[in-house]
Amino acid sequence: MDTNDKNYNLSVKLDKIHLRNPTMLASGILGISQSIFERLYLENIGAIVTKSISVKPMKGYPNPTVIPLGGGSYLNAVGLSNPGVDAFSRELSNNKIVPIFISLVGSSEKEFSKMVKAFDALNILGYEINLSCPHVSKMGMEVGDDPEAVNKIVKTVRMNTNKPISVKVGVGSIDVVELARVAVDAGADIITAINTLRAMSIDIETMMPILSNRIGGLSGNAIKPIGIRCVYEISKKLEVPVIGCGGVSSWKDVVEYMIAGASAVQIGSVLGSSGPRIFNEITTGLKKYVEKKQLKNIGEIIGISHKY
Amino acid sequence: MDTNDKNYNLSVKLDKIHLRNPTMLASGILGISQSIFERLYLENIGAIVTKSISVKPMKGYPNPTVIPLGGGSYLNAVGLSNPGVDAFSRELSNNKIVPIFISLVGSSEKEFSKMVKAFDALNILGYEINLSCPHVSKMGMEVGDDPEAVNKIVKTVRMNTNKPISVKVGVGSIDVVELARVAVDAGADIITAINTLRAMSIDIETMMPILSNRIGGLSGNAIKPIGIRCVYEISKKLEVPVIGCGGVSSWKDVVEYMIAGASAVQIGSVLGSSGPRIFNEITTGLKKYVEKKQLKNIGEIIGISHKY
Amino acid sequence: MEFHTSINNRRIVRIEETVSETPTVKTLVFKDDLSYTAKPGQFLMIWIPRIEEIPMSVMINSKEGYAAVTIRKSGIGSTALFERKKGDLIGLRGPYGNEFIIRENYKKILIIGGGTGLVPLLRLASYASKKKLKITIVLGAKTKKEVFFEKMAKKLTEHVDSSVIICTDDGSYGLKGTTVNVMSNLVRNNTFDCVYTCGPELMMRGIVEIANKNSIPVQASLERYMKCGIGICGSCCLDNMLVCQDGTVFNGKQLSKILDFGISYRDKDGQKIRYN
Amino acid sequence: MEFHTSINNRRIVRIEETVSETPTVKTLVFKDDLSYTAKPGQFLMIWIPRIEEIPMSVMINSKEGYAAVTIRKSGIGSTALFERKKGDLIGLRGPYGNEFIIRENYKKILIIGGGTGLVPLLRLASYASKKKLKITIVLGAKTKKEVFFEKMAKKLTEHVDSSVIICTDDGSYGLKGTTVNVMSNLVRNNTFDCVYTCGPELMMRGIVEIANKNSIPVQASLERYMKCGIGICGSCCLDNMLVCQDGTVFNGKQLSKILDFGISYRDKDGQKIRYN
Ligand SMILES: Cc1cc2nc3c(=O)[nH]c(=O)nc-3n(C[C@H](O)[C@H](O)[C@H](O)COP(=O)(O)OP(=O)(O)OC[C@H]3O[C@@H](n4cnc5c(N)ncnc54)[C@H](O)[C@@H]3O)c2cc1C
Ligand SMILES: Cc1cc2nc3c(=O)[nH]c(=O)nc-3n(C[C@H](O)[C@H](O)[C@H](O)COP(=O)(O)OP(=O)(O)OC[C@H]3O[C@@H](n4cnc5c(N)ncnc54)[C@H](O)[C@@H]3O)c2cc1C
Ligand SMILES: Cc1cc2nc3c(=O)[nH]c(=O)nc-3n(C[C@H](O)[C@H](O)[C@H](O)COP(=O)(O)O)c2cc1C
Ligand SMILES: Cc1cc2nc3c(=O)[nH]c(=O)nc-3n(C[C@H](O)[C@H](O)[C@H](O)COP(=O)(O)O)c2cc1C
Ligand code: FES
Ligand code: FES
Repeated sequence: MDTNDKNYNLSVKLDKIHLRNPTMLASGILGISQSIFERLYLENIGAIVTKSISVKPMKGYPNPTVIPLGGGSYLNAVGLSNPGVDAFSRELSNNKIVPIFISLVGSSEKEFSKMVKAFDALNILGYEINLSCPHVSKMGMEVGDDPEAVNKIVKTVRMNTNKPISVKVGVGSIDVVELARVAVDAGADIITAINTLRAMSIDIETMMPILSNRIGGLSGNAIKPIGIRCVYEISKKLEVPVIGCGGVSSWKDVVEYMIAGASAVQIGSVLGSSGPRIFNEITTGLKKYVEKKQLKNIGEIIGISHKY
Repeated sequence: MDTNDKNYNLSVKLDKIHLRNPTMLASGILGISQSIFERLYLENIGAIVTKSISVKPMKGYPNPTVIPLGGGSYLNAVGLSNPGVDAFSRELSNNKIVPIFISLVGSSEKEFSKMVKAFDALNILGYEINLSCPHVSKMGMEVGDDPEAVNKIVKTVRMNTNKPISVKVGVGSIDVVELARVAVDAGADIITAINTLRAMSIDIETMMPILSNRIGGLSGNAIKPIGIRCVYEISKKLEVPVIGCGGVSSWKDVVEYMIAGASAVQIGSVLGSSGPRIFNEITTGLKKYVEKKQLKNIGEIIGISHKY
Repeated sequence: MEFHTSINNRRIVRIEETVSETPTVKTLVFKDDLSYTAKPGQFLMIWIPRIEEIPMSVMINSKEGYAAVTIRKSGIGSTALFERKKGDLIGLRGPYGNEFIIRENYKKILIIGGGTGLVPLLRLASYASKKKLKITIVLGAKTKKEVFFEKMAKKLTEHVDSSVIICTDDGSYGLKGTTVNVMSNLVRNNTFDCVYTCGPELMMRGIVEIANKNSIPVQASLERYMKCGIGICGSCCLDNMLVCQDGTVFNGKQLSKILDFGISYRDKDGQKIRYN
Repeated sequence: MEFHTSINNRRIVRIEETVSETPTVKTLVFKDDLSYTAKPGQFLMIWIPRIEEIPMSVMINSKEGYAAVTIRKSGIGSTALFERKKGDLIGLRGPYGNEFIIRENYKKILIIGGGTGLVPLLRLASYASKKKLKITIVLGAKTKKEVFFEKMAKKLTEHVDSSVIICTDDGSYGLKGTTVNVMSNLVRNNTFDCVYTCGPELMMRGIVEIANKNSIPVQASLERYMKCGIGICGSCCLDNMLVCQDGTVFNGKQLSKILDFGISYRDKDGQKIRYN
């Protein structure tokens, strides 16, 4: 893929693929429509991660499912609503140019192998396995907290595709570096860190939990320092490209994640205040930073903080 | 202890003791000076938790140790600096009226028993065992992540005192409810949740981690929804009074924690923007809430969200 | 980086008045400054505690600082809201979304709506009447007992050279025929600077087609399934547009490019469903 | 709930100029709007990346938008800062703390300082001279080669009916004796509306005692070990005061109640140590 501006190279390498720039759409954000993906591509996004897809369609939880908490932080318990593997294969069937990772969620090896078989012929970059959704039982984090299950699922996906696999880890009740290590040992090519953190908000007038599921996942500004820490620790301890995620709202945050050790950076909640143009704004900011720091390529800053 | 205003009763029960109101100073905040404790008492605080004290004095890490991150969130890696058990016993030796919990930190049963023996004759309410400091090795969270060590330490403290013991838990790599359960089974009377979360901040100009210890603990507004969730889960699943902590900046946050299940609420980082008068402001706000909701006692709202 | 902290703040309001419009449509009045100043076309996310959160257009209310929502009882959420009584608490955030635009040069406008689609249109009519525009309001329903807001529409336009036309599919009240039929006739004998519409999507599709064919500027406020209301979740997507953030109001030019307009929508799980 | 976001923002600035004041004292000049407008008595937390973060009073600089810090080389942090060169980057947050107050009715003030304690006092002198006050500055040092800021002090006060008095303990320059001795003599023959001081705490204690005895209002800027600089960590506590938040400037009445003033301070671990 070409860069928009030949003077400042923002392209980054992720396993065996290249992205024109390190910005990616985080899973679950605007993530079910090919038309939206094409619009984001015009906004200069580096790559897309789709909503996490399951074998069967899922309606998810009743609303409220997404709550703005103020200060650029959000709480959600969408319940992994998604159109399922069949409808989503049709959705992506005409994809020509958009670099897409499909996020997969499920509770058994069988489910994952079924999905990868259905998706693998599509024009997609690869997969992200969601082992860290903190608010749906028997899926996501409940799988991610069980190293044996992680091992089996990643191996299953590995057996069914040659495309790059990223495993998305979060802050659950197993150490994030350990979980990443299990995933890498099982065949993951990339680690995405982090997902939302289990959290809750209660209204003091009615004295009731706000989310229909009561407990959900915290995203946005609040979690950035935790995401930075996880990326730093994983990239320092393991030999694996890491995609940073959590609380990015400007090009500065992308740079901070890359300095911490991220090869690319996913962006989610901030779309609630900025809209899709944020990708254009961020890549413009990154170009200026690369120029100011006189870098040949933004990749030079990946993990540079490990030196200090 | 009497309430300031007889019409609206803010007093709460914590194990076998009563506090005049549910506000408490969180450990590590202004926590080493008896004169400051007396000032806070005049500001109408319910109780004090001291800085975590170790057997020997600790200088802590070089600065930067405390970083304001903006938006009312903070990152710290103080390194548990404290004057040690001997100097601190002298500090509190003349305490007459201030309701004080001493926070204890250490790495062996021996250390804890030594400290409790030294402190137990002082005029204090009880102890808080810090098993959740996320940035000092062989202390705090590294102990808290090991259920066997937690069990032994809590039992040791229990054997050496009849005063109430709270165990402070955090979001580490063992589930917070499980950790609380181990502590309660070993003899803890109260659970305090939560401590800071492991986090990091990197400067993008110099590309260097800011904290001297690189990794520290996130506190303040960012973590409130996580603290609420932990208090909700612990108080719903265990029969133990819980002290909420994390991101309280107004009376509304105190109410939210109590509705989630907290019997009292600790307050820390907000002092960086409001100063000690925050306790007076918060208790005034609580009184108005109690009046508006026509409660006889604020204790009526503890855990009321569990119904929904 | 800009945070819409105030509109995103959840406010808990007390229902101060309820008005029964038809057996299945009710208006709930509450006090909320941000809703009072909502622009026509904007919506609120209304929280019915422990039951649902649903998008609702902001209804006008005559008292300063007050606003309202007008609900048609249908599924779980709307029925629960419909059943709320005076004194009950509901939560709200917003108003969200863009707005109907009245250009400086507009002198005479046509407003066409049906059912609760009238809600944003009445707010628009109130703005337009303050600007002294000539307003024709077409108010459609299936049958007589489903006609509501007639009095309000007339009151809003009484002091300008305006008119309110009622039509019912079965002719039981006002003209017989659909709003689309009425519009076809109206545009033959009148020049409107703009047509504004909100209501069932198939109706709006008909109206937009006529407007585009007659080169009359047109704006339509659309509905899609919404979770976040603020451009995060993607559930409201319509082609490459987000109805909550890019809309709810789209103009004729945009709509002529949106292939799914009047054709299909996405269900709660994101699957596309064709309108029948 | 109020967030001091801007002063808490860490700014990374380039050192644009260095001035060697004595072999162990250096001034580093940088551009920073918030520091430029700092009030006298306020301080910055200066980050020397990967080495330390230390509190430093804000030194004045003549260029608009610029400020400076003046460091005495002592331990690890201050030595590292002392060794920074033109072009190097340092971080800063603040300015924090309260300020020296000049009351409306003050006409003649006495400023007494030694060493880097002069830093906040020169900012004060600059403010006072703009207000056309009569200023007497007493500038003390152990010996001649430790005298600095003399020229700056004279320049700041040249256009008002003011004077700068130098004293050294060994008499190698200016009057022989301590600033406390000089003050004793001065207050016998002059009436000052207020005395302002900053420097070694034992010196300040002497000055405050004389002022209190002579019923002259007095304000002193104190130093304590600081980690956060914003009232969280408690390391700067002095009796029931937080030097970073309640200070650094305390008045004579406050100081007469602070038992530890001039008596003891707390070390990095929080233990109390007596001044020798
Ligand atoms: C911008 C906007 C403004 C609206 N204004 C009004 C109004 O002023 N008055 C009014 O009566 N209705 C309005 N609606 C429609 C209203 O939101 C839905 O009728 C209502 O949400 C139905 O909820 P339910 O729980 O009763 O339906 P359910 O039983 O849950 O579902 C029935 C159908 O209702 C629709 N629906 C359900 N939930 C939502 C949702 N969160 N968002 C959008 N559609 C949903 C879907 O088509 C669904 O298939 C508006 C919708 C939008 C998007
Ligand atoms: C409000 C305030 C304003 C100050 N202004 C100036 C100034 O303008 N110029 C100047 O040269 N010095 C100033 N100081 C003193 C300066 O901060 C210390 O001399 C410096 O921090 C020493 O750091 P170090 O690493 O060299 O010392 P270390 O080797 O770490 O310790 C030596 C001694 O320095 C002091 N010290 C160390 N760190 C700190 C700290 N974080 N806070 C306070 N004291 C500390 C302690 O007394 C310590 O025992 C000020 C101090 C305060 C509190
Ligand atoms: C509404 C919403 C839905 C999400 N759905 C998913 C999902 O389906 N799969 C997943 O892996 N992560 C999901 N996430 C988590 C995000 O991908 C991301 O990890 C998280 O929001 C942190 O990034 P942010 O702070 O930029 O939003 C979702 C987040 C939000 C806010
Ligand atoms: C500077 C600082 C020092 C702290 N030191 C301790 C400590 O010694 N022991 C402890 O248990 N918690 C310590 N904490 C954690 C707080 O007690 C509290 O759990 C945390 O800050 C969350 O509360 P808050 O958001 O109100 O600050 C410290 C927090 C800060 C900010
Ligand atoms: S409702 Fe979530 S993006 Fe529109
Ligand atoms: S330096 Fe932390 S409270 Fe003053």
